[in-house]
Amino acid sequence: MPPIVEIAALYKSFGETQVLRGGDLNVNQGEVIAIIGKSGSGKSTLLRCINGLERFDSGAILVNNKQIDHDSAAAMRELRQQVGMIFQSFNLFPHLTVGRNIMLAPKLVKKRTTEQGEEQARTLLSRVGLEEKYDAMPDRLSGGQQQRVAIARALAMEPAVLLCDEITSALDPELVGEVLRVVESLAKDGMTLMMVTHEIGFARKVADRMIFMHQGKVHEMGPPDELFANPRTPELRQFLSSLHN
Amino acid sequence: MPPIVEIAALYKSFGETQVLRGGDLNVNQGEVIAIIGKSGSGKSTLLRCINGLERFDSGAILVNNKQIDHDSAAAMRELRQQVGMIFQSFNLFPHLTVGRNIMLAPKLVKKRTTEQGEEQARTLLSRVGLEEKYDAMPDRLSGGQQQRVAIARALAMEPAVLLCDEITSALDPELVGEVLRVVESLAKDGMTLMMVTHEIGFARKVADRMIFMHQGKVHEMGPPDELFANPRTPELRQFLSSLHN
Amino acid sequence: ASEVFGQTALDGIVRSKAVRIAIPTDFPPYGFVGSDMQPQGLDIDMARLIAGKLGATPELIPVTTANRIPYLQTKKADLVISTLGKNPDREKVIDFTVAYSPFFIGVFAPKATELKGPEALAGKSIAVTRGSVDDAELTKVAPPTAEVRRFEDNNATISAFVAGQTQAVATSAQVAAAMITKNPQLGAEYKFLLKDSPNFIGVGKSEDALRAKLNEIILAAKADGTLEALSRKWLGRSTGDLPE
Amino acid sequence: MLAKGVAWTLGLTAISATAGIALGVGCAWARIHGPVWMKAVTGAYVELFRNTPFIVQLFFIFFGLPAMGFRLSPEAASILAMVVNLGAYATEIIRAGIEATPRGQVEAALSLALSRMQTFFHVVLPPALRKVWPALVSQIIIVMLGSSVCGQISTEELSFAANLIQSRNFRAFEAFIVAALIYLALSIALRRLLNWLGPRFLFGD
Amino acid sequence: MVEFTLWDILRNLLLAARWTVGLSLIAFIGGGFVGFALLIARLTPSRSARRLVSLYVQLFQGTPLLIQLFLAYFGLALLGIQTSPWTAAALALTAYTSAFLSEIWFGCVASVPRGQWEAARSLALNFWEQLRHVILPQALTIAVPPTVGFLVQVIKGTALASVIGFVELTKAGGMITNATFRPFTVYALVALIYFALCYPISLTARALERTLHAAHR
Ligand SMILES: Nc1ncnc2c1ncn2[C@@H]1O[C@H](COP(=O)(O)OP(=O)(O)OP(=O)(O)O)[C@@H](O)[C@H]1O
Ligand SMILES: Nc1ncnc2c1ncn2[C@@H]1O[C@H](COP(=O)(O)OP(=O)(O)OP(=O)(O)O)[C@@H](O)[C@H]1O
Ligand SMILES: [Mg+2]
Ligand SMILES: [Mg+2]
Repeated sequence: MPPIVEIAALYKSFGETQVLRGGDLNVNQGEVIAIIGKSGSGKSTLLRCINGLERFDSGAILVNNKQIDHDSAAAMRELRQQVGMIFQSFNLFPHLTVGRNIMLAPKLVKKRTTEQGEEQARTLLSRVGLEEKYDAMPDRLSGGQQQRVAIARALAMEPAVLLCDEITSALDPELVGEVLRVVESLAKDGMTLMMVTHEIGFARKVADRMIFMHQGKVHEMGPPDELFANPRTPELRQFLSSLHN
Repeated sequence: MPPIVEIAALYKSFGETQVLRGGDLNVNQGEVIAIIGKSGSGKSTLLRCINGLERFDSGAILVNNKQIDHDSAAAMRELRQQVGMIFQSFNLFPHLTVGRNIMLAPKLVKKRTTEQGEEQARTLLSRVGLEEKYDAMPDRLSGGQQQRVAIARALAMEPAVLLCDEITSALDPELVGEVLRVVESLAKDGMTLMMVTHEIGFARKVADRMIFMHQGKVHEMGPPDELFANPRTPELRQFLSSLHN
Repeated sequence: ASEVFGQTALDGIVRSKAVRIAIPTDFPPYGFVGSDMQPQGLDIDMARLIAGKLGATPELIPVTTANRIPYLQTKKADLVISTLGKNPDREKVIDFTVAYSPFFIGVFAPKATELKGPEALAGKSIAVTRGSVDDAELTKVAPPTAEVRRFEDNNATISAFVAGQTQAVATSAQVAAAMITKNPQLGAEYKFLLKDSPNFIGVGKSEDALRAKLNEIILAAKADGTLEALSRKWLGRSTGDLPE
Repeated sequence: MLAKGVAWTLGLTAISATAGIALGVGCAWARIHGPVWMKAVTGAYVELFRNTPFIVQLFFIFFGLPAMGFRLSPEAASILAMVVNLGAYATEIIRAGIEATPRGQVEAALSLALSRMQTFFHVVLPPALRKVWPALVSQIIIVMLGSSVCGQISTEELSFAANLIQSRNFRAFEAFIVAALIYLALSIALRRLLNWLGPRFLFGD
Repeated sequence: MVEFTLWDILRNLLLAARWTVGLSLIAFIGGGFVGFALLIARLTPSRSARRLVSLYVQLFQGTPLLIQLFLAYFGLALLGIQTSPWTAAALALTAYTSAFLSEIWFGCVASVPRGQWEAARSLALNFWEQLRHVILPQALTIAVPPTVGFLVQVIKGTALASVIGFVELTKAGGMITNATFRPFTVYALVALIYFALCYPISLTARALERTLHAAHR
């Protein structure tokens, strides 16, 4: 089976600042990838390029063997059905109930009927442990609950890959666990995941492969335990040691 | 020499809540007093009463043998020239440079000339280790630097007593030290200080006398080491034990 | 800006059986509103008369002194019956019929104010309506030190004088008469004549067919005494000698 | 003639901006710190002038007030109308700025022995003005454009000039287009100027 | 000559106030539609559309409504386009209102957090779906108070329609003044009627703003 995401020689700058400088990366179906790295190393930018929120200057990204093409709205729409994204700040739609947050995109994009949508939404909510919140408004939920709804909402589009950008960073420490448990269960179920995270312990436990980004490139990569036990570059060594403080 | 601050039977309530319930306290010239106590025990309110930011319901406060009189604007101004205050949130004036923050009050209240004011401002800034920031705007400074400017600003009025209300609580841990060092040097130079603080180690080192407030009263009082070694009331004992966690 | 009219105004009137006539509402007794806000006055009667003779329904458009000519120029009105005096400037941009009613422009001021002639206006303030013949005449004779105050419409001019904002006012004798009766406390009186400037009906430039038709109607009305009757009814005096 | 009109328009605007902001500052102070009666009076003033058209205010001042024995030249009436009109808006804008000032600023100033007045003028007002300056500039420009109405009572500002020209040579379109372009240029230039002036002379101490 | 009782004055002013209300409604509705179109044009990715809109807004916010009215009335006619006072007033007021409304609304849309756009985009919604289902519903709640508040400016703006011969409240005031010579009474009444129209709207806008603020806390 070919890789589901292929990234080659990706370059991207914001004005003067070079943010991505030629990263290469292949992600296989069902793989769980954790991305770590210093602040500003380009982790978020990489994820945002993969689902087309950010244009890149040169290089290529292929998802399911299809090149990203910013000039075709239809192709972008197709891409985003393949690639779901979950944000640090949840970004639930505040004017819609939890149920309607989940149903909106399937209804508009996949032309689901209301009944199909409702049934799916309830199933997904129970999967993230929030079946009773179907009719709640987002602002009535705790951060952890909101993030779980956001996960359910992304899953409703049945993406092939799910991108998670520090999805527990905005949560109070006591709420982090409930979100991570959901992510772990997704990983177990075979979902392809790419997650930027500071929860190193969690990443080590769940990830098949860990990627250390440094100055806009994949600097080191490998099974988590190997990376931790045996960092090859001084940059990773320094990064890991800073974590222990 | 009579005490510089005398407080007798001070009562104060906000609506229904009794905040001060009859505290007594005398402070001598050159004394350094640390005030500790649980949140809500009335520490801030006590300090705010002493420089007239808060009215009290009954009792008396004498500063330099003069009773506080809220009805005379002139008397209040006189009082505040005696009693300086430094706040948790710095409260620098954002539209004025550091130098002008310091010079403003002496110029307006003490009718200093601009030259006198400038000279004094530079002297005070070098005392708090910030001589090169004379022309900087406050928002360009770190929290620790801002707080040191606030101290210099209060000193410019040459107060007899300086009140400090948790002046390091809003600072990142690595910046606390630089502010405490300035306070310590003030104490060494013989400034009369009343400080509410959570930095127990510092208080123990610098204070001549420590005051434990509980439910709006001075509950226990004495040399810091004695108070720590030998708390007489169960309330203080409990408070001290909670600190060790 | 001169226009090329695709058709003559008269054709339009005949076809639509309606005629748009610009009339004053700020100029008693020529045109003013009653307590029902309906316009009345000499010019309004004249407008009705003309419309009747043209076999068309009159559509009365209230205009101000300053904007009556733009109305004609921009074809927002077929004709202007609005205390319009003739002068060379205006003749460059519109055409005139023969005169239909008399109009005297004078300067008025309180009795206490010495005002023998135009020279006496030096250093005094005087209200006038911008763009009127009054304005043109006053501007011609007023000494440079006179403070000429030009207002948007006759309402404003009269109000300003009545309110005491100016020491004198230049306006028509009839307007002044109405003003003086209404405001005896002013003690205003006629001071001197600026111009005997009878009123004409204005039509668009080169609307010769319409102008000829109107002239015919006016001359007939003059001959059968209708104009005289109108003048007596509204102005309380004879038309005198109207130029043709 | 247009040049004279521009001069008048700018003069009216300059005077009314200065006096209007001063009035706004005074009324904003009264609405926040004044005694109850002062709050009521300034409140009524602000509401009355913000809820009636400028042209009506102008006519009332010029035509109506003389009946009360209070007589003003057209220019004085124009200025008065513009000042009180801008003053009403400025009051609300400045008040919002003052209320956004953190309490800690006032307490810091008081504890440095500044009087209430000194605290207001040296500590509260400058940052408040800075915060609301863009809103004030927009309002000043609205008032400048509104001054076009003053021509109706014979103040010889820009649109009066345009009107006079068109009633002499009957070239309405050209006169108004030229006037519109001048107003546009004025409002762009004025915004630039005020954005430059404000930080330099108003908010520093 | 004609005698006006106080009641006559008031009655005629109130009758004329109908036109003020009518003009305001036209301006508000017309301005609302055009303003909305401008808003959409300004939100689309097309740069030239955005530039055009900002030019339009600057033009109509940078010139006096008075001059806009003159131009719509006399100016357009000289170009061969006939406009009645109604159309001219409706045209000028609509242009003026739409410029301000699109500006107000753009501010409201801009205050919807970027994350909302991005979340909608990453759910594969297209531009119009993002706008229709995610952004506009949120912007709408924010937009209600300032929009209602702006209605007051529109009502006051209609006073200027008097200069193109439109007999609304202000013009009627002028005409009655001339017939009665009682400017103080007449203009005081005119002002009062405007106040009676505008003040309740101001109050409503403020109340709406407070509830919105409370809801956001
Ligand atoms: N929209 C933008 N405009 C300009 N610069 C940007 C933008 N977004 C990101 N950057 C810059 O790009 C660099 C990389 O940003 P990115 O968000 O990808 O880093 P990151 O690895 O996700 O960091 P963090 O751990 O802080 O989230 C940073 O220097 C950042 O300042
Ligand atoms: N302005 C106020 N209005 C009403 N209640 C107040 C006000 N200021 C303080 N209080 C109440 O008075 C009590 C004592 O407050 P104070 O700030 O003096 O406590 P504190 O000892 O300084 O506590 P902390 O350590 O949290 O600063 C608290 O219950 C507080 O809620
Ligand atoms: Mg990031
Ligand atoms: Mg406290």
